[in-house]
Amino acid sequence: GSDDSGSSGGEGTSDVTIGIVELNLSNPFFGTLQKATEAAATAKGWKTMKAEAKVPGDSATQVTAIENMIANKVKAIVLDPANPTALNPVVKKARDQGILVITVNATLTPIEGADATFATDNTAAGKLIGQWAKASAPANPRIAMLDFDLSDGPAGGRHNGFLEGYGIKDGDPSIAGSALTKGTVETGQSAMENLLSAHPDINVVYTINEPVARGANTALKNKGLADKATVVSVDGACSGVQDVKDGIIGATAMQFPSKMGELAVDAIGKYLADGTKPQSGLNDSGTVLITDKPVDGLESQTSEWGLQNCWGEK
Amino acid sequence: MTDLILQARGLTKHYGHVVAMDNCDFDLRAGEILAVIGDNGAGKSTLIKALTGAVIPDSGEILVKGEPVHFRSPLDARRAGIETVYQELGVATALDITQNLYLGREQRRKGLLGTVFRKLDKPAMRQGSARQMADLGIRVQSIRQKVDTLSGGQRQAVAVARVAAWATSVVIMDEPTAALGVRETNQVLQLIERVRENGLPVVLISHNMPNVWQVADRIHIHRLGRRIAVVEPGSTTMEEAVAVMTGAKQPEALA
Amino acid sequence: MTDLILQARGLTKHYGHVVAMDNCDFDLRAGEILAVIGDNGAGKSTLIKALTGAVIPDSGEILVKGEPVHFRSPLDARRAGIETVYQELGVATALDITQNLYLGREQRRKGLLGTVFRKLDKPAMRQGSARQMADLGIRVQSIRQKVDTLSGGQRQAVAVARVAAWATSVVIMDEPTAALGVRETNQVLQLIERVRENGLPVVLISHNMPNVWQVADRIHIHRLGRRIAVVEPGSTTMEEAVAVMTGAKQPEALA
Amino acid sequence: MGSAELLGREVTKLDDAVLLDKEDRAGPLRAALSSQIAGPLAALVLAVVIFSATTDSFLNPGNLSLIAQQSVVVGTLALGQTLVILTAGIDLSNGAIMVLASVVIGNLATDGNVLGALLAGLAVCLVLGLLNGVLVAQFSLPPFIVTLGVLSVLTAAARLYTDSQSYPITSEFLTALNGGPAFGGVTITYGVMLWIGLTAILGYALTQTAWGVRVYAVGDNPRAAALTGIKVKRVLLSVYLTAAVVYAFAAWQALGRTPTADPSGYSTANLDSITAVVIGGTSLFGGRGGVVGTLIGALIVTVLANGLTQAGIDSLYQQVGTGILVVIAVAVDHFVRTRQTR
Amino acid sequence: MGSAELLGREVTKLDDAVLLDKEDRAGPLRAALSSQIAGPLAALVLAVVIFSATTDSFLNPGNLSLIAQQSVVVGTLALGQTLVILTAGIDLSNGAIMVLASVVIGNLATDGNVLGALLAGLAVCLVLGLLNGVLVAQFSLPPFIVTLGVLSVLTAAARLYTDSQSYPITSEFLTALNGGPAFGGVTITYGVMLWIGLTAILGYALTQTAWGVRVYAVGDNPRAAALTGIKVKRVLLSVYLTAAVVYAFAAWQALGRTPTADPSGYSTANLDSITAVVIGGTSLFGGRGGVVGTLIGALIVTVLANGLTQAGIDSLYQQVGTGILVVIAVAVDHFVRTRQTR
Ligand SMILES: Nc1ncnc2c1ncn2[C@@H]1O[C@H](COP(=O)(O)OP(=O)(O)OP(=O)(O)O)[C@@H](O)[C@H]1O
Ligand SMILES: Nc1ncnc2c1ncn2[C@@H]1O[C@H](COP(=O)(O)OP(=O)(O)OP(=O)(O)O)[C@@H](O)[C@H]1O
Ligand SMILES: [Mg+2]
Ligand SMILES: [Mg+2]
Repeated sequence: GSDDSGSSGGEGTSDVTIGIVELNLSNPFFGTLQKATEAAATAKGWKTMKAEAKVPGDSATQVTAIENMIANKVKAIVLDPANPTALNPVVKKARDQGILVITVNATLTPIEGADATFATDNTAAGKLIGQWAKASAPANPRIAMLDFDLSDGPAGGRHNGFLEGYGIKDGDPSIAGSALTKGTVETGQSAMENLLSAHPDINVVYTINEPVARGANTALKNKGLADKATVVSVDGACSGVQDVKDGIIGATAMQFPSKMGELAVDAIGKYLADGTKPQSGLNDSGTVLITDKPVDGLESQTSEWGLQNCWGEK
Repeated sequence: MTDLILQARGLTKHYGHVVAMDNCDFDLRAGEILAVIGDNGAGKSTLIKALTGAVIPDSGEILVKGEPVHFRSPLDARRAGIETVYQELGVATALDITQNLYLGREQRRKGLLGTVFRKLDKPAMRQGSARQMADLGIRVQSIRQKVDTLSGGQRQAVAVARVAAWATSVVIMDEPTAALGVRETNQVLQLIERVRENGLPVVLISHNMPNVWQVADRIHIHRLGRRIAVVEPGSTTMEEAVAVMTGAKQPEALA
Repeated sequence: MTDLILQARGLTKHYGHVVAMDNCDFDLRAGEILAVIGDNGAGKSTLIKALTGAVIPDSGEILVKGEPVHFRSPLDARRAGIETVYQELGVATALDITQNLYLGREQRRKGLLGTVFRKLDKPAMRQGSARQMADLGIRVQSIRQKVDTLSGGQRQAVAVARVAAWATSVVIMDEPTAALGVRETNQVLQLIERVRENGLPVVLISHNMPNVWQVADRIHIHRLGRRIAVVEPGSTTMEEAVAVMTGAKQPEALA
Repeated sequence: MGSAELLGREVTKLDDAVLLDKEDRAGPLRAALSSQIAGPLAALVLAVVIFSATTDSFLNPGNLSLIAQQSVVVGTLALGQTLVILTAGIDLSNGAIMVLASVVIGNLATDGNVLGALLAGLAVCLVLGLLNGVLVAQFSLPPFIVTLGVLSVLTAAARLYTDSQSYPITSEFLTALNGGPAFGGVTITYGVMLWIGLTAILGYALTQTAWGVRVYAVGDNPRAAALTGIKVKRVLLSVYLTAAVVYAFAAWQALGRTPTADPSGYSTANLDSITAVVIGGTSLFGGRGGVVGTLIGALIVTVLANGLTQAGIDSLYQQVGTGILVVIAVAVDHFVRTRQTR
Repeated sequence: MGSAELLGREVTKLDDAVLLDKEDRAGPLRAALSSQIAGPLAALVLAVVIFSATTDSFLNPGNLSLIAQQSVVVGTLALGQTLVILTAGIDLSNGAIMVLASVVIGNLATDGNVLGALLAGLAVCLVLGLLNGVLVAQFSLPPFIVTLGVLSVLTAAARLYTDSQSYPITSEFLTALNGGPAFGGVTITYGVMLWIGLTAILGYALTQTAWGVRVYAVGDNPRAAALTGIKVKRVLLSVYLTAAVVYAFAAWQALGRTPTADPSGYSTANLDSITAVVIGGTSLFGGRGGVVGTLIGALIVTVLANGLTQAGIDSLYQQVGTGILVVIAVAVDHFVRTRQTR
């Protein structure tokens, strides 16, 4: 809509700068989200200021980054909050100065703290793979939970969602054991190895994300148990979908980081052009179950479809 | 027996298979200057450390004025009135001369500043330490020099000055003049005599025989981890004592 | 002039506002034992450090056999054949006696083990160091003791033994006998004379005047950061020299 | 030969300085400047000059006051860290102690008794400081491992305590440190004042009291300190406890900065505080340094982050830039310091 | 008084030990055992005994071989870390160096030239080791800050290089270290053998060569070492370069363990490796310790994680347990060591 600012050199929005505040970029998910946002903004001829939390939960760095962006007079901020409440005051400060703040991926509490939110429902994602696992699990399930720091919002959501979808609670006897990973291949592998040493009968593995799933698979393979256990995960990165295709992962819940960023930038564009604020509250960017072994009553897509719609490097 | 201020009986200290003290005895009388002489590695410093709580002996007992004591740290000995210059000096090289001299006994300002705010009286301490260093005949270019910038002799003087400044009951000095010049050494010997005149006994470890014969009342000869003889400078010559100390002569030969 | 092995002209060193060397000269002749005497803090050690690359002087020049040199580190001096015992000893206390004695000059095994695998010849080095310590008359209970468990004298002996073992051109010793006993001190003095007999000049810093007069050929008197006189023990008495050294007498008075 | 002769007659060219040396004449401020903090200060000034020259937005009062505000939490932690490092220790648990204290405060404050909550937070810090102190002082265990172990325990404990939830802080009292007098767009927050005040108090304690001298002595050479009769263990314990009190203030600061008590926040604050201390010129080997340098060090770290953001550098390149600039900062410090002692 | 008299006649009760002291008689193995590594070994044995008693699955050959496999990456890093710490340094960048090397290898190996890729990884490590070494040795900057800066730069660099993606490793050669002879369910991987081999080589270099003596001398007291004519800077540089070579082996180990080159992996490997070194009895102040202790230290760290999982402890409580047990491990080490020197 606001294309008068393009190459035609109109002064209107050619020197627009927006801020992009992400979570720690060591996770490719957030990297993808940041890049999609930036690409969309650049396409509109805007400049960007970018910052990231150093580690999960690092809201202090985000607060500092937003303060710096306010000082630098950005027009809007796309924020992936590390904590639902810690950023409220600084976001308010930004909005008071007329800066449009849109949260992506996660939400503030209350959600009205931001002008709009484009996010993924991680609980729903967990629930999908929980239901799928329940439906395709063997008779006497032995579950391993490979978690990530549960104080992290998405991690907690996925964990709880999985249990809900599976129809059990924390402490259920069918859970053989749980271990904390750092969301990486290597920590996933070590955690799985240790659990397998104690419980060689594990046959369902919940993983916080696809790198952990890959590590878990290596551990299973090393023990010759890869065929006996079903691994489920969340993310929908291309490498993860490929793993679904290769049978390493049974099912994964795909999310759409690029979409969130693009939607956010569109909303900013509209606001800058004519002052229309986006619809406040949660705009779900969607979750899709990817599996090549669909189960009844659960909508899913194949890995073929997944490979066409996935994010990250193919 | 009350004239024995500091005694030790049967002190033993092993480090692994190294024997540093081997059933060692020690006696210090009131008001005397007792010299301790012995070969390098004979165990003199270990004895001093054991007497002052810096080393815990494996066995044996230590008595102060006839009462058994169990020093667990140098502070315990200091509380019993024993002041010591250790051979390794025990100075904090990152601190300056004044801070070292007053370490553990800092002076505070008069009045509120001192009692409530616990502010140090730096000018007074600086004056005091300049005076103490001067009393030892030691020239330093700034009383604020950190000890690790001092010359060997200046550094030793800091350790000696500290003890001189705080002595109350027994003074022990482990080779206090090793790094000192001629004049400064005489100054320290005079200091030792002054301390005795004030009624405090002094233990002086030294390898400098003329110095020892100059000031000592009695001489404790140490060899292979134990006391093998006690002699008096008046009745024994330096040569005889050195012969015993180095093992060239048996202690019995001394009469 | 080739008979001057080591010379310095106009050396100066300031530390902030502390003057450690003040336009200082120095001359060492071939085959002589040169003693350097001076008050504590006079700047003797600083001079030695400047001569051996351990301190970089602010100005002035150093000549070895008439050639100007610029030592940037002790290693440079060592390469020029100058071996030094520093007053602060320069021993690595976490290493044992043998490791210290051979530090920087380790012996390797014969054959493949030594050339390819670069394996140290520990037994040989251990024997060598036991012999060197013994030559100095120093008794240690185990040649494997770490230096920080040694007595003060033993530690000093390690530093002296090292130099004795490796001397090739000039030997410099900064108070090598300060912590040593009577017998051990004599042993070191004999060592110094042996070195001279082998044709190497020796610089000896000492506060022990009898020792100095016993072995020195010439005596460099240091005061307030500079050389104020050079005397010979034959023609000057200890008392005169000490008077000049402490400032009680003007150097001109010496004739 | 009495003192008169020494200080008078004998004292010629070389010695005009025993009592009234140059430092005295130049005044204590100048002395301090010239010695300890000149290095960090030079690095800070350099960083400010560079960012002022390369960006439009860096050098304005609002941004500068912002930098001070952004420094307070890690800056306050770094003050406690300085004490520990001066004793040749290291505290990897300080961030975790602060976080646990802040979630305890956040939890208890939900009942409305904010003062009680704040005191409970202080108690948490003291207990944990005592734990660190006893393990380090009494059992002579290496501080690195002790505090690493405590860090691990506390990180989990904070999550267990909060069930991994964070508490929004609504109490005005608890977030009071974020307020303060404003002049135009510039707010000097009470938190910044508190930080400077703590620096002054600790600086005073370290340089003007006997306790401070002992802290330096213990850090420099614990064996020598023990020989002079200093109670090394007690000094160590006092340091860990004092640091704990400072961490309690840091927890309060944190609640002001981000009005949320979050069990997963500030997980890199320990390393950040150590960085501030080291850039501030305090030696990790103990016995050398001070809190004023640390204050400057913390500002340097914030200036780098702020300046790189103002310059519009990409976040990954920011990380590259921070790494390089931190090394340059200590290099400047080192250069200035060795020039002085030459 | 010649040596004969000293070693012979004079040498009575106290001196029967100058050359043939007890250590000699007991043999070098026993000597080593009794001195350096007794502490860590006691802690390891204690941990193994406890977990064997409290869980069914811990003490079986398969699990024990697993523990060895799980230790190799951090264990290999810790060997390099030991060298650095022996010189009173610290290397916070070792994990990042390894990660960058492994992603470079992973990227280049996609072309199929695995040997070339491996050599490129080695080159990466050497360049970075050189960088650390020059900054520490030549510019005398504090290793903590230097390696923290390098860590920051490399973490970002690895992500920029890979675009935050990880590379699956398919080359059999690159993952070869994960293979090895199997006996029943027990595999002794080549990686474990390499780890032990590296420990042996470095142990030899540290204790049997002149270089090793100099490393200890420099770490103990660089000033004294310089006075004895040791080229302190060159020794430091050689240590950082040797460590870099070891990190390259760690990168290869990592590719074998998890056949994926992941730019965001191993982010705590630096602290883990330091923990292993310190638990292994090496002093952070330099000059004391050795690589055999480090090997045991790395095993202890793995045993704790493995055993706590076997015991079915909840993940957060595992973190609590690890913290406590790590402190207990150094306490045991400390206790055993002080008993010896008493
Ligand atoms: N911590 C220790 N470990 C092992 N051996 C030790 C330790 N401390 C001292 N020794 C040994 O004990 C013996 C006695 O040492 P001590 O320092 O008491 O000797 P000394 O008589 O003071 O010698 P000096 O005149 O050289 O100072 C020496 O052989 C020394 O090596
Ligand atoms: N790094 C330094 N910083 C400041 N002053 C120093 C430094 N090194 C030496 N000095 C000062 O320089 C002067 C000369 O010291 P030096 O060690 O050379 O004396 P010395 O003649 O060897 O004395 P001694 O006989 O006591 O060993 C002393 O006043 C000393 O305090
Ligand atoms: Mg002694
Ligand atoms: Mg000297």
